[in-house]
Amino acid sequence: MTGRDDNLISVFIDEEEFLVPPGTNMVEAARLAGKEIPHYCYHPKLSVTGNCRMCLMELGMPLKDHSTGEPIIDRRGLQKIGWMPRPAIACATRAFPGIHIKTDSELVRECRNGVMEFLLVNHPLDCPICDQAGECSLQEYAADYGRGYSRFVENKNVKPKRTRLGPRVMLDDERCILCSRCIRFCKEIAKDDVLGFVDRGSYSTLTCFPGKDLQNNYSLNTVDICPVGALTSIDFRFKMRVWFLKETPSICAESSVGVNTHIESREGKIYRITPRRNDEVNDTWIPDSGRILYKSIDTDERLIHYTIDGSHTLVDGAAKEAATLLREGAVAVVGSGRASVEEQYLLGKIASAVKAISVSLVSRTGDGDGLLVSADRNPNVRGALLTGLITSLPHANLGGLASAIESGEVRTILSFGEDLTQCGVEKQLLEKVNVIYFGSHCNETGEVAKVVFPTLTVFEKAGTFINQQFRLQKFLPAVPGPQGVLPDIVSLGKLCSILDGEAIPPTGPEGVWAEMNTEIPQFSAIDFENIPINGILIDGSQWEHLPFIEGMSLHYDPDNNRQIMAEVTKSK
Amino acid sequence: MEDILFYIFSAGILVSAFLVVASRNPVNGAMFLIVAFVGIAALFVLLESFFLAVIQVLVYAGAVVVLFLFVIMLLDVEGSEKIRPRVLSVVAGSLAFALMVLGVLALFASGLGGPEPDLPIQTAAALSRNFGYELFTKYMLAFQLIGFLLLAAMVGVIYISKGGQSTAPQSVKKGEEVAQ
Amino acid sequence: MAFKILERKPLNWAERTYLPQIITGLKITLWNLFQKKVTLEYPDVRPVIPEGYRGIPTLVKDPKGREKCVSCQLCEFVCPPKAIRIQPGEIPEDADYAHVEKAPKQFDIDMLRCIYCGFCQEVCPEEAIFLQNDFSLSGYSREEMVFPKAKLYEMGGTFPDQHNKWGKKQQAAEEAKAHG
Amino acid sequence: MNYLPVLIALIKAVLMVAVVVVIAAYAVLAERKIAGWIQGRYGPNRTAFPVIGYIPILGKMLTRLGVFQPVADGLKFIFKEDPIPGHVNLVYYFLAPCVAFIPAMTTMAVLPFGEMDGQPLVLANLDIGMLFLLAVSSLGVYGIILAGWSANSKYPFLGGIRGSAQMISYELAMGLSILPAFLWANAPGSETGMSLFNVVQSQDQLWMVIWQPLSALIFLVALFAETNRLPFDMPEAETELVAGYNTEYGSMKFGLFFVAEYTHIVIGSGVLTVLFLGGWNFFPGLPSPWPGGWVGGVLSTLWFLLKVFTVVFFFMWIRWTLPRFRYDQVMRLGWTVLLPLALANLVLNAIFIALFDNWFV
Repeated sequence: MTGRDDNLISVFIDEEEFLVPPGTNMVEAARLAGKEIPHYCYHPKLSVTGNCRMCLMELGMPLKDHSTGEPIIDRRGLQKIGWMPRPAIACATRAFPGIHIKTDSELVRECRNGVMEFLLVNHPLDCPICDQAGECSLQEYAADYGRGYSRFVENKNVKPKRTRLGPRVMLDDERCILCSRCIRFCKEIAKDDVLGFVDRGSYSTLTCFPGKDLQNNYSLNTVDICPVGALTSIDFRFKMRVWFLKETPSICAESSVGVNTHIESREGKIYRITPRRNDEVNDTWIPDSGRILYKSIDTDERLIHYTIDGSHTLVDGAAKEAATLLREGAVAVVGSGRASVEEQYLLGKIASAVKAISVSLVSRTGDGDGLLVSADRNPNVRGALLTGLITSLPHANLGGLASAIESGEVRTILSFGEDLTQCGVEKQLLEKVNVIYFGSHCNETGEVAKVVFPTLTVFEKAGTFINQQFRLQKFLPAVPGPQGVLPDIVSLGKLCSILDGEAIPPTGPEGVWAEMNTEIPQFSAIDFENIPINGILIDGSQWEHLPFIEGMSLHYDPDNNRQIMAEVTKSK
Repeated sequence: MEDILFYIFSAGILVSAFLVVASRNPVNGAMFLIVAFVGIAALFVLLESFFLAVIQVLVYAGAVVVLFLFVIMLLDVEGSEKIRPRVLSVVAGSLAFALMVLGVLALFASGLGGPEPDLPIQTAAALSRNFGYELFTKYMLAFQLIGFLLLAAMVGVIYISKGGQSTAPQSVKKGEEVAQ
Repeated sequence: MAFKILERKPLNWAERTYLPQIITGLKITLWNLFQKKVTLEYPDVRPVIPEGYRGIPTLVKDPKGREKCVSCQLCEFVCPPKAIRIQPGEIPEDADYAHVEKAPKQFDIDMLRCIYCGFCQEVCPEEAIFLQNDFSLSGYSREEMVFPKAKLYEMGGTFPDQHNKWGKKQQAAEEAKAHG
Repeated sequence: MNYLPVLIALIKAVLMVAVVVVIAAYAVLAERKIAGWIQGRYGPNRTAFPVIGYIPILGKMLTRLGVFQPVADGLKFIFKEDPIPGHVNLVYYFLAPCVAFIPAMTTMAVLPFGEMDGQPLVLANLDIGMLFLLAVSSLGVYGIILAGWSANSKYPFLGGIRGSAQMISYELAMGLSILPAFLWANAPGSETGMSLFNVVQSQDQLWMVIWQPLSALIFLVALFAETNRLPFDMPEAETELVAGYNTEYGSMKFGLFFVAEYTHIVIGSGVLTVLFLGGWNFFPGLPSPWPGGWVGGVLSTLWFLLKVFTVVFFFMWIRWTLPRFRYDQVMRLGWTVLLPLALANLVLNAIFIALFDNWFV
């Protein structure tokens, strides 16, 4: 065999040879080979317990003569395989050279049929009312390996149907198949060991330890990993069947971790947010706090009209008015760490076109939990650095701006999505100057603003964020924004083209990227369409001296990261 | 009474005949042609020549102009509207008109074209019988000549409409070659 | 595949005139002229609805008056013209049928969209939606033709429940409590 | 000048037009009823007239027969909205229905419908009546052509083109097919000429259809084509051309076309009856039993009408039996079958008469 990587070993899955890294879990090896080994308790990011017995397979290994150590050759001239007399579980088997497995033999099917039958003995026929229906492993494998009718004539076990494990998680005990994924998750990932089984046999029950609640910020991940409908989200419970939901890849804007998500929506309404697996960022997890961010988009506080002095207008009118104000000079620009890279770039272009006196960014900080919520709650501070909008890290307080207004140095303020009254600029002060406000929701800055541009939220527009690892990740629009509100790139682009005198403003991120390709060296080879789903690492070594406030989190170690950045630089 | 009717019909014929030539829209021309034909039929009625009148309507108004209309509709009307009188056709038309006037004058001069004495009043049935009898005996030669003239005209039309040269078998052959 | 070219039988002289065939046809139509008419004079006379007829879809209740629908939304999913709209809701824990947990908060069928395909009846795991005999609906506005839950239940009425699934479930739960 | 004869002629004309239009209207009803019965339906049976419809048995029966339907249809034609498409040639668009309607009505002037004391019951007993009839009815094609052309839309246009081609084609065969009949009617010494009345009188012993079946057949087929009835309804052809030449017409303008079509059928049936079915003569070989005076006139007229209605029924019967010909089939039938056949028929008859004349008489 040619081209064999020394690091890979060969395994034989259903008599076909595949190369996998040594020690690969056989469920994963089979997945790489395009074969599915059904499983309930196994989860790629959790420890292996092997208690569901669904992943049984036949295991064999090439035979050697015990005395001489010579391989035993059969009549065909191949090494003889010694098949184990009993099936083994795939999840607890690791790849070693020459391992043979059968994933679809008669014995294996019988085993799975048996396991399914036992699992279904006490499982209620709840599918019509079960939220898991449609994404339920039990449903799926019952279709593959179930017998279609029940031989169980006794009464099914009756267990409590509505147990609140915590503020966000509801347990339906009847449906639980005791896979223990949730227990392992709490113990190993969330480090909040509150779940466990009590009682024996058919009476085994999942429960919280006495006096404890499943209330950590990651509790809803147990709902995601539950293979059946035992754990359900109280928020999503009975809201919508999952087969109606359209999944749109997006990025969580909660913090600079940049958790990969799926926005699940139906007909323009978001019903839930689920994690999207990205082994470089968030594995398969997402904090509970990030799941509820979408709730703010459909409120009465949304700005839906382009206004000048409070009267409605169209985007072109607003852009013209804003350009007139900006051309008067003495402009201060307040950008946002929540804006996408494209918007920050366009904002930077506007700032340089009007020769802004100051460009600032508002920082948001909180406590990092060391997992998926970092201390920097702005998802895209590094984007602002890369696009050249700012050169130093942002501050929470815009005291400098306040004094500049007072001294009359600044006559016009362009705020992109930031409520200046929240960061040290009093409303009375703002009334002295012309404020141009881009924002998605009403606030005091919007109230005093002369020109208001309504903007879209991250769920409604396309764009990119750069997370703490300098990883460029893109998000796509999941739902349409309010009627008549154009994407932020369009309104910024229109303003920008008036100030620059350029004829055609960009209509989407692709247009901005075409420009950034030439303007920003780190972006030179990137095309918005082709940004990989797992993101792409950007060379951020230029800023590594800056005192970023993020600490350790799931895949991020500030010290380690500098080394990675150095490698990225070298490889370019 | 008859005189008044005669002048009315004559004026109608002249006006509509002029409009046949002057109309830019060929359909209008054809319609005025019908009016002219019907007017002529009316003149025949005034002369108590009912048979001719009816034949005039039946053949000319009922069949010939229908064919004209048929052709006009199949042609590109927009295109034909652009046709302007050419010098040749004007000259030829004037010549033909002059010839016709000359012929009529000659007829009158020779005395042959003068008013015939009134025919004895006969029943119309006998009239049409006489009409046929005369046509197929006394005027047989003229009748045959007109027939040949029409035949020649028809052959000429077929020749012109075929484009003068291309005949069907050749074009079939061409098609075969292309197919191969 | 072997195939055989069948020569069409040449027509004889009489057949080529088509007249015998025309006469045969005339005989048939004349015979039909005096046959009993098959038209049903609709609004006065109603057709007999056969077993398994697919009329308007309605929701039904079980003999105890419980709404059978648990809003699994399979009918909404399967409905080809997307005529069904369901908003699911939770049955409060202190309700009589709390063990069913889920019931439609809103259940609308747009009868103008419905194509009476019967998929909803076929797909329903709870046997809660049935197509009834009614086939003609009318209203004065589009909004009126979107039938809400109450109206669907009113039209559907009560159906016998052969499985009594939820009843058994409630019974089992009570027995389990008794065992304690 | 004495105006009285003019006035009487006018009253007669109006009366006849009214009668024929009513017959045409009921022909429409008959068409719908016959179509229904042949297809196993009832046909129109709902329209009730306020007072008459409530008479216990009679009213119900009349309603079931659809007797009031033509009234409703007529009212509908009058009161319906009359849309005029935006891009029609307005002059011809308005002219076409009139041009279709007037010749249809004019032809009836020379059609004798009865006999009283040896005198014809007819508006104008022309000696060349048959020629007049052919001449005027040949003008009817302009209605179709103009309607098709002025509508400025493809289906009417195709209908108009097809209709005109078809009518020209069959006019020849029609004209030739009636000549043998006149040849025989004009026995040596008789003064029949082209008079329709005389043709009927010459059939008092033997109907022409028995003596000249081929002529009768050709005439019948050509009549179907000339009236655009179903095996030949090229101009309308609703399965292919929407509604053919009158696609763009609505309301009373369409009504005029409609009435014209059925008037053509009625008049055409009358001509067929006069030429080949012995007019008001009783039965072949039997002397007409009509007494003298107006009683005889009425009876002969009724007998004539009975024959006409039978032919009209035959028209409808054929319509709901035969499918439509294809356009090229229509043309081929006209030019390569009917025309040579009619010519041969004429020539053979002429030779036969010549021989008969010279050698036996």
